[in-house]
Order: sequence, then structure tokens, then C-alpha cells
Amino acid sequence: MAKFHALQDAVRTIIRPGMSVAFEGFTHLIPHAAAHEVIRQGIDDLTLIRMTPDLVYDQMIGMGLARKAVFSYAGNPGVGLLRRLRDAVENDWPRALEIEEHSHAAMANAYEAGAAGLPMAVFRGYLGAGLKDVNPNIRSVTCPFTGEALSAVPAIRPDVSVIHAQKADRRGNVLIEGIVGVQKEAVLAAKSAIVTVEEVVEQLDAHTNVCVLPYWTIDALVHVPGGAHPSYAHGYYPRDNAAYLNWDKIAADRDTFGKWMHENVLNADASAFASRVSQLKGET
Amino acid sequence: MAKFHALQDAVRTIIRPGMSVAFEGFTHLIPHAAAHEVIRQGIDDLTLIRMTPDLVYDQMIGMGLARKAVFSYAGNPGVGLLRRLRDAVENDWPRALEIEEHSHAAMANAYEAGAAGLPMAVFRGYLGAGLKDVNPNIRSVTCPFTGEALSAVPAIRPDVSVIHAQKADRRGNVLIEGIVGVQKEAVLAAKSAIVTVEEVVEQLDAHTNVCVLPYWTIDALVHVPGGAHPSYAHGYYPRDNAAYLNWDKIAADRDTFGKWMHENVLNADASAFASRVSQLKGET
Amino acid sequence: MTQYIADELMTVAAARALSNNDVCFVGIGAPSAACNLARLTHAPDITLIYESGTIGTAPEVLPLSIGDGELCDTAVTTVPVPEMFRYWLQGGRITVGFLGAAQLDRFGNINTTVVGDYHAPKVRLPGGGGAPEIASSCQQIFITMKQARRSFVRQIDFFTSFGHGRGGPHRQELGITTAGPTLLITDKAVWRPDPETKEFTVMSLHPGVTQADMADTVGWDIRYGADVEETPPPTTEELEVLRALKARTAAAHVKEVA
Amino acid sequence: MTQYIADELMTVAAARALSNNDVCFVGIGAPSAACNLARLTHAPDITLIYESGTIGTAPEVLPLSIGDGELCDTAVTTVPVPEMFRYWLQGGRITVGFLGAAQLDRFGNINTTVVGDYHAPKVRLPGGGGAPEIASSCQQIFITMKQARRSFVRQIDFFTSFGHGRGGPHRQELGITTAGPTLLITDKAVWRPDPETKEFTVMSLHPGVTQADMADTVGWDIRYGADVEETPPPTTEELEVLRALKARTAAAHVKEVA
Repeated sequence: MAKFHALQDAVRTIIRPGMSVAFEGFTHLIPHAAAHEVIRQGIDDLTLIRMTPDLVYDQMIGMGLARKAVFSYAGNPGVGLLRRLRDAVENDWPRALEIEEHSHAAMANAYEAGAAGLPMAVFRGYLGAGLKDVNPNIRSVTCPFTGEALSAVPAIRPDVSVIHAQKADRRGNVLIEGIVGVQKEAVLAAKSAIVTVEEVVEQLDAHTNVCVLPYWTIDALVHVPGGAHPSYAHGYYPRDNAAYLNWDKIAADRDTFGKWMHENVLNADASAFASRVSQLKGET
Repeated sequence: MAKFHALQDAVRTIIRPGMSVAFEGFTHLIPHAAAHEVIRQGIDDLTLIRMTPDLVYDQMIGMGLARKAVFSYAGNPGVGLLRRLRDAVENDWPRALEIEEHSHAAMANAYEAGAAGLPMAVFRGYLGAGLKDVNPNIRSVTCPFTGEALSAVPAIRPDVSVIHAQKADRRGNVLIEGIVGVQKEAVLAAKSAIVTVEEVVEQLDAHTNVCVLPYWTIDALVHVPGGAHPSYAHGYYPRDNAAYLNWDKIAADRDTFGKWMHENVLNADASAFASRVSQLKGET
Repeated sequence: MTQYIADELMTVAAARALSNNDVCFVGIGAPSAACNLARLTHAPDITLIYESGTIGTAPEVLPLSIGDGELCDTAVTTVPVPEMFRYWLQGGRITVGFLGAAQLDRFGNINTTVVGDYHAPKVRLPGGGGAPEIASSCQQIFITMKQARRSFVRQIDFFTSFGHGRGGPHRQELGITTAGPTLLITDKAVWRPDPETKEFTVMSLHPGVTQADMADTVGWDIRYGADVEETPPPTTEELEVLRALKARTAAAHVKEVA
Repeated sequence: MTQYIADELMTVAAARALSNNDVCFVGIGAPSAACNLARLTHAPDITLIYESGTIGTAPEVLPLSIGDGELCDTAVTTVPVPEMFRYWLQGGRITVGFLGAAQLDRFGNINTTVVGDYHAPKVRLPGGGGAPEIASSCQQIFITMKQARRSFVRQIDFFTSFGHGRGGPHRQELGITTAGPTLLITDKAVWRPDPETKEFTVMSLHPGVTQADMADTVGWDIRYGADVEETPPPTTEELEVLRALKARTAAAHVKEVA
């Protein structure tokens, strides 16, 4: 049975320096609270994997915790660029950042292959695209029936995947609803998985065909209401678009960034997330 | 928008002699009514594709409509063998039947590849298994990252896929719930698709993450209450286990089989299915 | 001690081999009874998976087919069949897969495809279904079937699924990393593969079964372990739970088809 | 005729290019406004798909991100992202994919990856996201972006996604079977590729736009069609629907972050 833990304990016992970690979420259900705990614990030298690194990876990279990023779209969705990631790539600040860049299709297929226990994903992609000239992990296989050359990328198998979900039941079965992204694949592809949830309930009462992760696929469960903020949790609170817009200003300057991180991450804890979403929930 | 048709018209306009056709359904939601209409119209020289050919393919093969069967488990589930299929394979009666045999994993992956627009499916399979020595469509590709030899089979791309589902809305969007099998993949892999449904409703009111096929993926919709009998439609009527047991006796003898087909298929029509399930539904 | 039949002991012995932490790929018939008996006795948290896509199912009665509605009604979740074979079976998440056979050899190789030549079969059997990949992807394979000379054969006619091949390290030579058949439970005995040769070896005989009974029902020269024990008979509780399960099943299936 | 700004005409012109039978892979910003304007005017049955997995969505207001909750609430169905890219995009089911660009060349090749050298970039841009496969898997690509010399360049710094390459049959030479960029709609003109050379050619200029305005905002020698027309201005209905959509959007987003 999956064990419920405090966030500090789950992160400390499962994520270690030098690991490859995927904090997944496609706009929806991004595990901000768990990423902030990693920042507080200063777990560094990480390989950060994610289709759409946004604020959390900008923060982790800006704090110098990442040696490598594997991604397919490194932007602040609907706003613009990721300024801390840019500073690392363009100026090696605060440290050099290795990048392995793919397309969305490649990463989605690579997570799927990881979940499926395969060494690689095969798909029709990168036709005429420049990434295959700069990324040695984009290769080719030939269909033995048609002779078509298809693209191949290695399966993604993170040491740890971290996701945020709506509900867990007492046994630890987890329900994800709405825009489900690649979270199921990320959990099944990883050697270990941490899941933070909005709510713990007696029974999931989930439709039989929706996305449920059985408890035995998860290593640690943590109850963190609001834990996706400023991302959203469908059915709980909407996306905090103002926070995404503000981030562009905060991240624009190294000192402003550092000050914000001290105030809002290093000197805060996971309990802050519930209050951050209380206004969004209409609780005033 | 998908068009609602009478069953005769949908079958007549879409399925032609010599085509490859998949009537899919994994124990649940097997499209018996549509298959019986094909038998009544005598559409022959078909390549019949299905993971688990059971009664309907035994019937179509016994009536001489199939020149080839592509399958992974040719049994009467929970009962035994398929006696008409055996007669065709062992004795060429009523005509010789070519077979292309796979494992479930291979066929499930091959439907998935068909839905995904790929020419082949790649998976870890057939290790030490005899089928790869007798089926030239089981080949191998080498992972360019690990050197592992993986199995490859051609994608399944039927000319027509036929499925039975619980509900369609007025626009023709289709809901499948419960054991969903490979029906979504079969429809998306096919050049054309026919869907019979238990019920037509104003709004599906379906959970956002369940299996819904948008109307524009379907060529013809037909309202056939009971159309899965003696298979079942979750939420409508249970499996008619007695019919599966009886089939073993009916199919054991060529004459008994022929008589049963005349009475129950050739001299019946799709409206008979509603009455066949009325007792199972508890309507007496 | 309560009276019982061989079939009941076979089911009970298979159930005992399962634990709370197992994730089982269940087949219809004897495996389904054994897995659900384990769940209803010593392993309430066991995860049962049927290849129709139902994960963590807990049926009140035994299903007749692999895709009965009750499997779905009582499951933690039900997934599409391609996902079942990709994420759950091939993904290496199944601890125990159950297989039966039309023909079995002493190395756990299985035939459910044809009797006779593949291209001109004497009997065309249903074929492998999920078995070829169940045999290679599950961490262990348990085989349950009744002994008979027709099915316990020296040489199978077709390799539907691979057990230990010619024995010894044959699995590893083919690049298969899972353990393969580790247990064979019949109506007469419990067998396990020899650690070196991988040949099935009798570990215990069911109460009352003689070596002559064994020789009459097995088509190869039987190897016996150093200390062949007597299989412990079913306990009263095991028998009660199993019989209640079967009675509920019979009643439900009569009702359904009434 | 109602007053309008160039941005509105750009959106209206893109909307007009869409029909009821289209299945569109929508991006955030101008494409989203155009697709939803089409849905709210002449193409009520158009299918809008966002790469977050929402299929057949009909948002009341425009989403700020590709994965806003309303896209899911109003969708016919929402699928996992791997399925979106496999069954729906790669499966060849999308008729029109919309792309924007940081840099665009006259053959519709697009760069959103870096300015400068890939390994030592002057500006690290967000990267391609779905674009490399959108560009090759959709039946057609529509590009919408404002003209500027910074972005309409002679040579792009990186091939994030492939348009017509060097022009002519370059797509077919790479084994790409889809049509690629067939329409470029800017704040100043409507362009289509020449049938032979595949170079973008001006088909119509928006009202009031001169060839001098064009030369000031495009970094290559512009090719004009034989009969360059004036782009029909927005109708009153188009403007009303677009402005109401944008007003609803602004009000909703203010409320959300209040």
C-alpha cells in the first residue's frame, strides 16, 4: 500500500542529488509544492525532465539545482520566455546547463515507451527539422515492412517522477481528471513516484475508465491542498494567470528573483499553498 | 456529421466483397447484429480481423464468407473451441481459410499502430514463441540505443471496422464504457467505420476522460438495441452465457449449424436483437 | 478433516502460493478460482488483473469469460486492451502470470495452438491469446492443470509460449530476463523447476496420490525431489470459502441465463 | 463600414479560411481567436483541438494557456497527451494546423528555437513544442503573424519546423506527404505559396497597405501575384463577434485573477 508522508520526508527519502527527476503536468496540475520542497532542501545536480518546463524549472534552474534539462517547450505559457533558463543557457548563470531538446511528439512518445517498458519510442517525426542535427538522441529505425525511415528516441525512465493529482483514497489509489497530460506515463515510466494530492477521500468513486493510478504504482503520497498553485487543479481552483504574468517581471532580474525565492520558497513551507489558492477558490 | 442509417444500408454501402473487415469487441460489445447483416447480404471473400474471433466469425466462416482470418485467440470464451473455424482450417469446409495468427500483444499493438498512422508496431514479444516461425509478418527491429532486438508486426488498417457501443448523441458522437477493448483503435485504424449503438440520446453527458469517438471519425451510425447479443452491453443487459454454451452444440454439426443460421440469421432481421435481450434486461 | 476433491486441493495449493503483494495476471477457470480464493482468505490486498483491461478487480462471483461485466464493476480501474499489454504486462508490473495448456512439457513449454503440424493440424486449438508475452513479461509463471498423458507430453507439437526451452540457461540465452515457470500445480502434485536443469520436479504429492498414479498421467520420466512431502490438505476455512465462492458463482450464472 | 485595426483583419482573414469540415490544431493567441471566430460565425461545426488533449472544444472565452480548464469543460472528449500526438496528429486526422514563428522565411520554414548559433545562442527561445510534427502531419499549415523585418527574414537561424525547405518539391524529397504551409496571413497581407516554386506570394493586400509598407516589414524580395487584390475588410458581424469574444475573454481573465 502506498504510504502517506509529510512532504519533507517524501522528498528527502526519495530524491537525491544527481538524480533525473520529472515534475510533470501539462499546464494543469503542475506539482509546484513538491518542487519548492526540493529547492528548500537544496537537492542539486539534477537532470530535470519535462515537456513544458515553466515556472518551477525556471526556479530550480535559477537556484542552481539543475545540471541538465530535457524538454520540448521551455516557455511561460501565454506569457513568453523563461528568463532564468535563458540566463543559464546564454550566460551559464548560476551554472552551466546542459540541454537535451525534443519535440512534444518525441517526449510524449518517449514517456509512453518508458511506461511500456520499451528501450525506445518509434514515431513519424522530425521530418526536415533541425533538432535531429543537434541532438544525438534522435535516431532512426527502418520499418521492415514498408522501408519507411521512422524517428526513434530513447524511452524516458526518470529516477523519480513527481505529479500533483486531485484525489487519493485511503489506500493510496490516485485519481487524475481533466487535462491529464503525460502524468500517468511519467509515473509508470519512473523508478519511483511521489504524488501530491488536493484531497484524501474514503472512496474515489471514479468512473471505471478514467485515469486512476493504483496505490502499488506510487512510492509516496502527500496531502498538499493548493499544491499546484499557480497552476490549477480542475474542480478545485483555477489557474492563477496573474502569477504567471508577474513571474515574467520577477525572473527578469537576478536580484529580484533571489529575493522572491527567499520570501516565497526558502522561508515558506508547503502549508502556504492552501492559502495561496483560497482566494482563487472564492473563499476570500 | 456522422449519418444515421438503417443497418442494411450501412452494410451495403460500406462493406464490399474482398474487403478486410474488423468486427471488434473484447467479450463486451461484440457487434453481432452488424455481422448477421453481412451474412444476410452474402458479402464474401472477406478478410476477417479480430483479436478474439468467437461466435460471429465462427458463423461467417461457416457460411463461407471468409477467405482469411487474422486473429490471436480463436475460441468460444469460457466454453472451448470454434467448431466452424476448425472445420474450415482442418477440412477446408465450406472453403479453405487462410490464417494469419498473432499474440494478443501483437494485435493490440498493431491496432494501436494503425490508429497512430504508423506502418508497424514495435514491442517486446514472441520471445521463444513458435508463431514467428510460421507467420512471415512477424519481424524484428533493432533499438539504435540499446541494440535490443524487438518484435515488429504490420499495423492493422482494416478497410472497415465495425463496433457496437452504448450511446450516440444526435450529432453522432459515440460513448463506449466499461471494458473498452481495442474498439477505439479499431475505428481510428480503419478506412471506414460503422458503429451500432444501444441508444441515441440528446447529450452524451460523458465524463471528459472516458472513451468518446467524435462523430467525424465514423462513417455510419445505426441504432440497434440489443445489437451485441449474446455478448453484452454494460449498463443495458448482461452476457447471455447460455447462448455461448448452446453454440458449442449448434456448431458441432454442419447441418445443425446450417439450420440454425437459416432460422436465426438469414430469415431474421436486426429488429430481432431487441427481443433477444428483453429477458436478460429483466423486462420478461 | 472435511472431505474434498482433487480439483479443490489444486485450487487451494495455487491460492496458497500467492501473497498480498502479488499483482496477478489471471486466466479464466482454475487460475481465477485460485486468485480469488487467495483474495478471500490470506491475501485480501492481492491485485488481480484480467487481460480485458480490469485492474484490481474483486468479483463477488467468478467470471465465466475474461471480460464479464462484474470484473469491470469491481475494478479499481479499467483500461484499453493496448494499454493493458503495453503499460501493465510489458511494463513489467505483473508478479505472477497464470497459464494453462493443452500440451505441456517437462520444461514448462506450452502448446495451445495446434495438435499435429501447424499448417495441416489434426486439431486446431484456440491459439495463444496473451500467453506468448505473459510467459516472457511476468516475473514468474504459475501453471495449473490436471495431469493426463494426452497433455503432459514428452514433446509439444507447437511452442505457443516459452517456458525453459531445452532447460538450463535457455531463457537467458534468448534475452528473456524473467524467471519463467516457477510452479506447476496439478490435481496430483506440486512441482517446481530444478534450479539448474529447470526440469519440473515433484515437490509434494497430494494426499493419497502414488508414484504409480503419477506415472499413469505424465508422458515423461518423472523427476522427484530429494524430500517429497505430502501436500497439506485444504483447511476447513479454505474449503468453506472456495465452496461458497463456487456456489455464489453457480447461482449467479443460473440467474443470468434464466 | 465599421473601423477596425490590422490585428482584427488578420484574425478575420484567418477565420474565413476555415470551414465547417475542418479539424484544427489550434495554438494560443491569434490562431485561437481565428478558430473560435470561425466557430462563432460561418463554421459552427468546426472541430477545434488543442495539444493539451482537448478535442472538439468550444470555449466561451479565449484560453490564456493551451491547457485552460474551460477547454476541457467544453470539449467532446479530453485525451492523454501521448494519444493526442499519436492517434490524432500523427494519425493524419488534422486538416489545418496553425503555427506562428519568431523567424519565418519565404518558404514557410519556421524558427522558434534560438537566435544565433544553437550551441551558443544570442537568444534562447522556447523551442518547438508540437511544431515539428504539426508541420509534417497536418494536411495543411496556416501561418499567422505580424510582419516585421526582425521576423520575416531571408534566412532563419534554425529549422524548428519544416515548411517548403528550399522550395519546389523539397517536401516530397524528404518523404513528407502533406501540403505544408498553404496560407500566410499577416497584419498587412494574405500570402499563398507559388504552386511551383512554393515561395510565398502576395495574393491580397489589406485595405490601405502599400508595397512600400510591405518592403519595410519583410526581409526578402517580395513576390506579388498576377492579380493582387484588396483583402475584403471585416464585416460588421465579424467585428461584433470578435470584439464580444475578446471582451468576454478580458472580463473573465480579470475576474479570475482578481
